[in-house]
Amino acid sequence: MGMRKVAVVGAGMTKFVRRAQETAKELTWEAAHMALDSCEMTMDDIEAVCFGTAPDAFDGVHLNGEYVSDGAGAWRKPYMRSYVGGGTGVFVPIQGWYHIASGLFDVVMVVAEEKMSSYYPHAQAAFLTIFDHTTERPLKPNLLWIFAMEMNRYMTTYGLTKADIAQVAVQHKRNAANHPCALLGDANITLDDILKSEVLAWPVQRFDVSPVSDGAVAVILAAEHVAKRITDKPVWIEGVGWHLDTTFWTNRDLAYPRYVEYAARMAYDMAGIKEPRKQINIAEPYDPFDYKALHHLEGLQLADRGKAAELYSDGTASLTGNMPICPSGGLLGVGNPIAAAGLMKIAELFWQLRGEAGARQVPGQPLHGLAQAWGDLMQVGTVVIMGR
Amino acid sequence: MHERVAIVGIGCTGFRSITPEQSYKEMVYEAAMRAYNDAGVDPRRDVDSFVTVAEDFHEGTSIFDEYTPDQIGGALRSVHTITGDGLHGIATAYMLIRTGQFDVVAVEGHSKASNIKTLPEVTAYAQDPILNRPLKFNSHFIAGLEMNSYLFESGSTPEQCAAVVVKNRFNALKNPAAAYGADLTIEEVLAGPILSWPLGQRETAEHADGAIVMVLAAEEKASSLSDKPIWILGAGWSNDSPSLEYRDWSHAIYSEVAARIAYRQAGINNPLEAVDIAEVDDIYAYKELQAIEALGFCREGEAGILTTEGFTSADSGLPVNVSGGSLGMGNLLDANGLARAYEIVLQLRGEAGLRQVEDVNIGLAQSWRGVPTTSGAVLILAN
Amino acid sequence: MTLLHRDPNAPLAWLGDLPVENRYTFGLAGEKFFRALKDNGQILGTHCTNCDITYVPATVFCERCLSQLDEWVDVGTTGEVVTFTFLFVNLDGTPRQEPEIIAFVRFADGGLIHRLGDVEPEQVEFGMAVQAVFKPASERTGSILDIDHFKPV
Amino acid sequence: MTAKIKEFPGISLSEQDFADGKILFNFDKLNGIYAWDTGVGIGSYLASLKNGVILGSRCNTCRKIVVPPRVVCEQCYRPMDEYVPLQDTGTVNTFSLCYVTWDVKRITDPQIPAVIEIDGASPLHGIMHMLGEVDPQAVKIGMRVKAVWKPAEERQGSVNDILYFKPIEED
Repeated sequence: MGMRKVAVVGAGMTKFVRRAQETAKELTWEAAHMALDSCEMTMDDIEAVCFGTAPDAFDGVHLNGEYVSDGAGAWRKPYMRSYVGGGTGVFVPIQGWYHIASGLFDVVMVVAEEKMSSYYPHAQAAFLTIFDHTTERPLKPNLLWIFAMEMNRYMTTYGLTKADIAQVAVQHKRNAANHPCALLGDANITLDDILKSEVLAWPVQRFDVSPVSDGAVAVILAAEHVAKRITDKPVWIEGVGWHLDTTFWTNRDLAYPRYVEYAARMAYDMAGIKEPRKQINIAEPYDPFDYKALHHLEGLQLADRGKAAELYSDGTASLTGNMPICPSGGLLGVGNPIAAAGLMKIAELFWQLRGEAGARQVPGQPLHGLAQAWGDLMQVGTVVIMGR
Repeated sequence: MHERVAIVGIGCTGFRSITPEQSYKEMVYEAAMRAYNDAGVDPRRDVDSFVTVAEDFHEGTSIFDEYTPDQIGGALRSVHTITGDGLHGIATAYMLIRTGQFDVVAVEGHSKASNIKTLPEVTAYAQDPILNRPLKFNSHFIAGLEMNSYLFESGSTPEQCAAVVVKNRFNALKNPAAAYGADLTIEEVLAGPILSWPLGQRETAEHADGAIVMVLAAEEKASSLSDKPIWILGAGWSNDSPSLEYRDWSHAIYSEVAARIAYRQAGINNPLEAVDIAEVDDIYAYKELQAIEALGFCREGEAGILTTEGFTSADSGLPVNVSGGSLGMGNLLDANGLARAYEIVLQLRGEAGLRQVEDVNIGLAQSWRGVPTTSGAVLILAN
Repeated sequence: MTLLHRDPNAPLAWLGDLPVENRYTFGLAGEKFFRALKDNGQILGTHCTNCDITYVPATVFCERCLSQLDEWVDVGTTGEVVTFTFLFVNLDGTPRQEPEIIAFVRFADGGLIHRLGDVEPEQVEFGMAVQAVFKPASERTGSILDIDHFKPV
Repeated sequence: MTAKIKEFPGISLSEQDFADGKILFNFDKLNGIYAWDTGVGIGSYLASLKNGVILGSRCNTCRKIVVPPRVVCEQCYRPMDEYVPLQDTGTVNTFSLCYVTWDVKRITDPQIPAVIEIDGASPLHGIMHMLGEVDPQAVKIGMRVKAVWKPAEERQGSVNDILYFKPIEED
């Protein structure tokens, strides 16, 4: 028997905001409710629920998956929460995919939520606790350290300049100006604005980084026979991949994300994609920092090592280019409520592939899109390929 | 798609109240080595995907999934973490294999409860931060409220709950891996300190450290890897209302829903007739009675009577928690369900030693995630 | 299992903490529910017409059908003890001599978890009617603690 | 669908809204204290640091020396063969000049975290630590550095027994 086909049939999301008034449950519900409405379904149609959120420290509740479950519609339903750090947002649709592909369920709600502002006084401090408690935390590290060190290694290895990398922030933030949920969209931002922003942890400057935010996103997945009944425009999940590298991040090469490559190869194999650079029409690589988008495009085999910046300088990555990158505006522009930000990329591909992305719609009726997220100690790659 | 999936390898280490000689990674490595050896697989070559179950605050680390791959042979492989009980982990592996994309999947869960110096306060951080936490109640109050409601509605008695403790801790004496075996009387159990009346301390499982790893495989692989593959007939899991304000206080509805799903997959209409042995959640003694009823083995109010009549004893009609359960083996936090399933696998293989039950063909494992959750899972296995 | 041995001088454990401090907004429903509690001594619920359920405390969504709820109702301040317990341990696990008397008090299809007061443990019964005892208005902050306890009617 | 949807939910607050009491909120703080068992590998690593030695371990199958030491090789899943005392010198693999502390306080003199490939370990195998006694602008990838230890009597068996790494002159 062949594999069961799984489609995305509905999507919803909240605005990404710096501090939401809604509780974590309410944000989750808002996204879930909108996703149901978008495909005219009710909770009676939903057979199981998958939920993604990154660390419990943000929402500030132990066993957070259990606490938020009612907002996600888990009442008297099979429900599980998965996490792979920052990779969670693109993992949770994979979790939904295997629920349906297993043959156990036909319709699954997939929700991702993060309320980073609940961590007080500043969300960034929560990241201290992702480091090894015995060998690293005593040094009082912060999250910027590892990004800055990885960026430095990447730049130095391939001889890239800050200006090469800052193009990413410019383009994503400009794209986000057309996203109604975006926190940091800016149609007029310039390279100079990025390069002159405050230095946080050299080489990382303020505008190289996505903002911490609150938000939730939901999508509804359905098996083929249900999807075709619900909509004439299902968007299929054609390939999924995920890989988690060793925890010992100081024992591997930081210049290249091999775990992203492995995850991508897994997804391409499943999707039957032989020539990703030709076949992927839209890419939503994970971009919590501008250099990360480049790093990931290389891991995804969409650019040669050290050459991803050229996709931006030669126009390939622009909204009207051959392979628009982060038409949503990405994390740099829309915002970065960790798990929700990843699932936002899936929602974006859903809207783009259906031709429903409004002012952000890329031309040329794209056939295949790719979303990717990354996380943990520079360790995990999660990839989903979607197509019409 | 792979329709049929089997457990082909199991390994564990523990279970003791403290394990100071090993880090959590080393403890997991030991369990994983045993499981891979049992299955005859090399994780670097033969295992296609890895599932772990963990919770941040139990580990003292945020996004703890970071720390899971190396000790299970999963570095640079497809690994992910479920914040659920071990049975959720098995259900996940079951789904992964059924997609047809994976032939062999490993599942890991562990407890280093002894390392958490402020466990009651960590547990309380799972309460609703606005409605409940300001009251500053120890989370055992939730079990106290639930037990009292269950006794009132079902007509069960504190003595019947104490009989669960007597049975399970006695069973644990025959389980070399169990930390809390004892030969007690109902009076001795009831004479202990009260935690949250009517719940007594001796009706509450002590914590233990330990790790469990299992290897699952698709049918074609399972038959070549193992002489005694243990087949998954059904896997169900469910939540109920998470809030203390809207939930049902006397019934484990999440277990009823989870059981319904699992029985449907397994084609079981009469559980008492079909199931030969059960391992159910007994973090608190009354939960075993509640579970036996939710699983449809008897009607509401009968589980206590069946227990005192010996019907759930090791050598009787429906042996329940022959391993000793959590009361006898210790509360293993997120690994509790794996411990329940572990015993069912041993029994179905005929490898349970002194406590081996005769003529077992179908076994059931059930778990609950503890207070304040309404999350339960059910797994049905057959040899 | 391992070829390496533990250095006999190795420290047994590494001691540390998980620094987590949070600020929780009360949200869309909590804002209204706790303002009413604080300002008017009212307990509010919301009604789901689809499921015919009245949630107390009020919520903006029905957990069963995920409908938006905007029909608010005042459910009074007298409820019924659904279940109760006497808690003999403190938050940190240490024993306490005098128990907390805790009950789930039903209002409509929901209710509140709270302390019972002005009552002896042996007087508490299932189904007993109890009434919210509010703190003086000047001491209320918008918190579940604005109700000091529930007492028998 | 975004083209059709006009209004997305999500209410944005400012810090002022909290200060002014425009909304209700509360605080809580976890009392989460842990005593993590160090076990074999990390226990021995810490004991070794107390003696002024950075300890690694060797996998004969992968012909690789890693740091910190662990009982199992994550590449081949064979038990590690033996401990290897490493040098307390190394090479800067990468670094940052960080003007923000872990709890988000601005500082004028940057902290200089680095990944330092430790001499004696396999290439690309290092640890995270701090650099010190160096002009921040002079730090380079590839720079040679040496550990500056706390005095022996002050060491506790901790990564902080090394104060930082400082540049060394070599021929």
